[in-house]
Amino acid sequence: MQNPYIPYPVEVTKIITEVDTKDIKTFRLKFVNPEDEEKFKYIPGQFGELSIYGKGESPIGIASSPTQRGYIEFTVQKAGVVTSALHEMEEGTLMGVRGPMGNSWPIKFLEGKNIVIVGGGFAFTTLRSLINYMIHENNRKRFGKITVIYGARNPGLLIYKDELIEWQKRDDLNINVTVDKGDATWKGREGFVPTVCKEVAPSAENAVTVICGPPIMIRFTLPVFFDLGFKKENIITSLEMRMKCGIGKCGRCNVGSKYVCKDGPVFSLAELDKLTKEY
Amino acid sequence: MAENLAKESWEPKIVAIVCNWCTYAGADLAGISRIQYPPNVRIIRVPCTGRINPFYIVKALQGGADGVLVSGCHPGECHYITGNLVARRKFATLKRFLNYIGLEGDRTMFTWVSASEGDRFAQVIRGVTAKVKALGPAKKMLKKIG
Amino acid sequence: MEKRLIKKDALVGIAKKMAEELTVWAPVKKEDNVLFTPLTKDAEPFFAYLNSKNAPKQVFFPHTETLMKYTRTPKGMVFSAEENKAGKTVLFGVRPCDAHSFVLLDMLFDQEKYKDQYYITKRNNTTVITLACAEPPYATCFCTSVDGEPVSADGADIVLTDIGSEYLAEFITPKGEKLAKYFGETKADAVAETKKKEIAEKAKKAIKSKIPAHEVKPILDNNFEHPFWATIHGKCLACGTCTYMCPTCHCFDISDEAKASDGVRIRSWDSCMFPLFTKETSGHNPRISQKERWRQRVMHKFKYYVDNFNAIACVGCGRCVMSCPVNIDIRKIIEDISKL
Amino acid sequence: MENIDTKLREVAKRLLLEKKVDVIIGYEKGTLPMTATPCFVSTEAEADKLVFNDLCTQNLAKFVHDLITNHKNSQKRVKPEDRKKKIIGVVARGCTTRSLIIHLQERQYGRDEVYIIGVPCEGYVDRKNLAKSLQQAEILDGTIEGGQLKIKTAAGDKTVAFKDVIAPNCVVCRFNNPIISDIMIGSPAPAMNPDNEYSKINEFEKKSIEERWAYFTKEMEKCIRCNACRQACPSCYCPTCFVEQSQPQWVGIGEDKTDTQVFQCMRLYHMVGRCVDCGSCISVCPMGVDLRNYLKKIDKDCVELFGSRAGSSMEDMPPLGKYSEQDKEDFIFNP
Repeated sequence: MQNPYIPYPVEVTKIITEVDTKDIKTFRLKFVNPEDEEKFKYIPGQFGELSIYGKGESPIGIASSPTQRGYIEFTVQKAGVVTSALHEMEEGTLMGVRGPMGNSWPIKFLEGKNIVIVGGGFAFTTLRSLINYMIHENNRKRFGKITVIYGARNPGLLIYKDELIEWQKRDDLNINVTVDKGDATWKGREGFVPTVCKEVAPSAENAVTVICGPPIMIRFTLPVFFDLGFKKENIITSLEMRMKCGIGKCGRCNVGSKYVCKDGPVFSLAELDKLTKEY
Repeated sequence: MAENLAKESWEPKIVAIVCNWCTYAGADLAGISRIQYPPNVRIIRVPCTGRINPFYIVKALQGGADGVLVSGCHPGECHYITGNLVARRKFATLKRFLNYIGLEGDRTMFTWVSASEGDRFAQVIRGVTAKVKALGPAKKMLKKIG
Repeated sequence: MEKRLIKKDALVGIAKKMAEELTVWAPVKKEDNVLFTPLTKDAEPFFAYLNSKNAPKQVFFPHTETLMKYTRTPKGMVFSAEENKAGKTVLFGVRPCDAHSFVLLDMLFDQEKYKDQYYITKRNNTTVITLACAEPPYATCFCTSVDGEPVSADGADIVLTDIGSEYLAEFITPKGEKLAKYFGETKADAVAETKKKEIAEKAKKAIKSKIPAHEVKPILDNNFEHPFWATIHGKCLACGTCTYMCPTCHCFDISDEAKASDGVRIRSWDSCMFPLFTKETSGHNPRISQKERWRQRVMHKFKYYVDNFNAIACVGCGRCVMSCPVNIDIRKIIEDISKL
Repeated sequence: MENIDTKLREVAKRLLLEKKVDVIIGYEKGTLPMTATPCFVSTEAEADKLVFNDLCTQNLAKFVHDLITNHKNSQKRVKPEDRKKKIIGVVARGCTTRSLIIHLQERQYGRDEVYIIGVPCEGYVDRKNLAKSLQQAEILDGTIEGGQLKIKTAAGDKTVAFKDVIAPNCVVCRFNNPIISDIMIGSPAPAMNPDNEYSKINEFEKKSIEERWAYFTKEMEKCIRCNACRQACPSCYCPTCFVEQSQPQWVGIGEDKTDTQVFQCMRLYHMVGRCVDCGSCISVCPMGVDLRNYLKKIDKDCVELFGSRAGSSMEDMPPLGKYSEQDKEDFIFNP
């Protein structure tokens, strides 16, 4: 049986600098042993522990979709010891990845429903995974209308810019990209995410909201969706906590009796209400 | 036999933490004047001996240094007026303390070398290298990994 | 079940005999402390002890353990999994409370989905020999309040009970029976068994310290925000003594250590009492003060573990009570909670 | 020791009533027999639990620093004009006042933020010493009267003389009466006997270097890195200890013996000119590591080299924060 503490060896095959400030990069990783890709079978919303030998591990949400074969992607902001080391890496370097961990976006639950995706800033990564999964030709008809509302502080901080353009060309996706404050070249929408949500006003009829972003954004966006008639069971979000083992043993990421790494990170608001407010 | 050979070919690693204004310049002068001295030192330049956290010294010993040399401006000649005078108190207590816990006193050395003393710098390095060589490899606080 | 009688002074000899062939952890007197240590030629097992200072959990879950090794190559680091080698080991003379702790730790480390190989391998290779408490060692012992008993076979492969003139050795599991050859040939009779039962009953009654451990669960369920939590932690030093001494505390940290071209990934004990335990890179800390950390410690033992595994994560050994430098007494805390 | 509990409680009540202090840090009876433990008193009713006797071990200055720091942090987001001052009362014996002096000299808080209730001290019972003299038998009950500890243990009743179980740091204490105080309770305690305070250190210095190293490694091997010594020490108040820094990581967090040695070595060295020999770190150590052998050496060096005793007066600033041109430099290497 696979030892859950041992990472799969991977090679960094591509590094994309996502934002103008250069502190968010996407890393494309290829499994050194092709059979590991089968073992690392994931669902959007799950995360992996990126492992840099000599530095440590860091839990990061998986940004690619399982429909993208041959590699996995992680979008990482430079912050601590591991992520800083990661940002200094070059293409071709060997590192490790452990996972996939956690539950995932509730795909079965989302099927047959209209989906509203709300993302803010850098937290858009696992939502991107979900979007790419849903719009894949094999999957698209399993889901209803898809509305995406994505905001960043300024145009330079939007991630996955090329993909956003591609998505906008599609007619089976309603994409709303907004920035808090535009610049000279910005032709798109301006305004905070909650305001844009109010303008877009997706119907609560047979709909589920998947929301992920900074706490302040979530706090102001939730009332909008409550007003639109969304029930707590139909608002789904993802939590963050300090983690080490990722498999519910090391004992630090629990919220009440639930471990964010094992029982989470994805919870519906209804579930969160039952947990203690310690996150 | 093989052990003896290994012992003879052993060369100590010495970390020299020196101040920018005096000893580092002194080392430079020794170089420019082509004065020979043993190649066992790895020099780390700091702004002033007053900037040296005693931790650097202990950490060097843990990390595999056989000896640590600290050198700065002569008292009264500090670029920052009193940096080395304050540092002197730290070194006096540290040296006594390390000796007390059982680390050989000759593994941690403190001295002053001015910018004009290229000669003295080479002499210090010779002296320190000889002393550390006499003590043999440092094993006491050496961290092994794996 | 095989049962034998052994002479009282034979115990040290048995442990030493085993130590010739196996790794034997036993209580050893070291200066003022009695510690569980692997027996060597010059270490004398000390069975006249009350309880060991350190919890024997370290046999399965050591303070520091290598998870894997790695080396540098031109393309970066490559790792090699640390071999999980654990030879045949005997844990000789643990108290029933500590043996009970192994059952609790099993629930966490040996789950269906994620198995902790490091723990499990050592656990499987170790035979646990319990030395039952014919007389409760301390006035602070409260095992009977947390599903334990001073004479109990919980978590043990062999149970030794002092029945006055001799020890009664009961071989509980097949793993224990394999070691029967070390225990002489004298079969135990019914008299010995009756005697043991009497002693067990007496010992159980002798445990005077009681806490309402089961009663507090419904109270903890509903009082996460109770002002009571602000009253315990004032004098807490935020040291990790209670958690490091605790036989059931199992939180750990994973870190890398590298030097030149080699490195290791280790896991080492961590403690929910340490401020950095939950501090995130962003600086946000969900458990911002000692108040939240104490709540976590109490909740984890008396609520979360019950929720997840239907067992209280406390064995009543009293180590935290006796070791706390500022005398924060978990017995009193539970008592107070029950009155909320 | 005279019983000053009644007087202490009276004073505490008055101070709280007159709002001269917001909280008083003192000692109360512990839940285990023959123990006293720190407590916080903020109402008059609570003042009745205050005690001060030979069982009070911890240096309370640690809590003064903690409370003031926490309070200041909580005031950070308050408008300057709305900020409240909190005055901490503390029951302080000699060594506690020394620690308070160190805090004040290191500008951790103002003199007006702490109200010192001075108490005389004749030393406290060393729990580990006591346990040893009772052959580790568990203490079930006991009293202290006239220099005798009458103790009921699991192995029968025993009487132990206080002078036999007094903490070694108390025996040689020079400052058993408060150095600074706002109010004194009780009459000054008779002087202890500091004449031979360094005799053990002198002996240890005479040992060979290998013997000294062997002792150091043996003691440090006991350490389980629970950090109790650091946490109990009033002089250890860095917001982030070097042990916890991750960029760079100074000390490994595992049980590697050199990491423990480096940790202890640097923590002990950090006490140069700052250790008041209160014995808190030693009393809290669950494994009984002999830290005093090293802390006393540091103290001795400070006296020898700089003529300074940590926290012995408000005027004598910490020795490593200043210098003298006449400082000895016989340790300087001259080839």
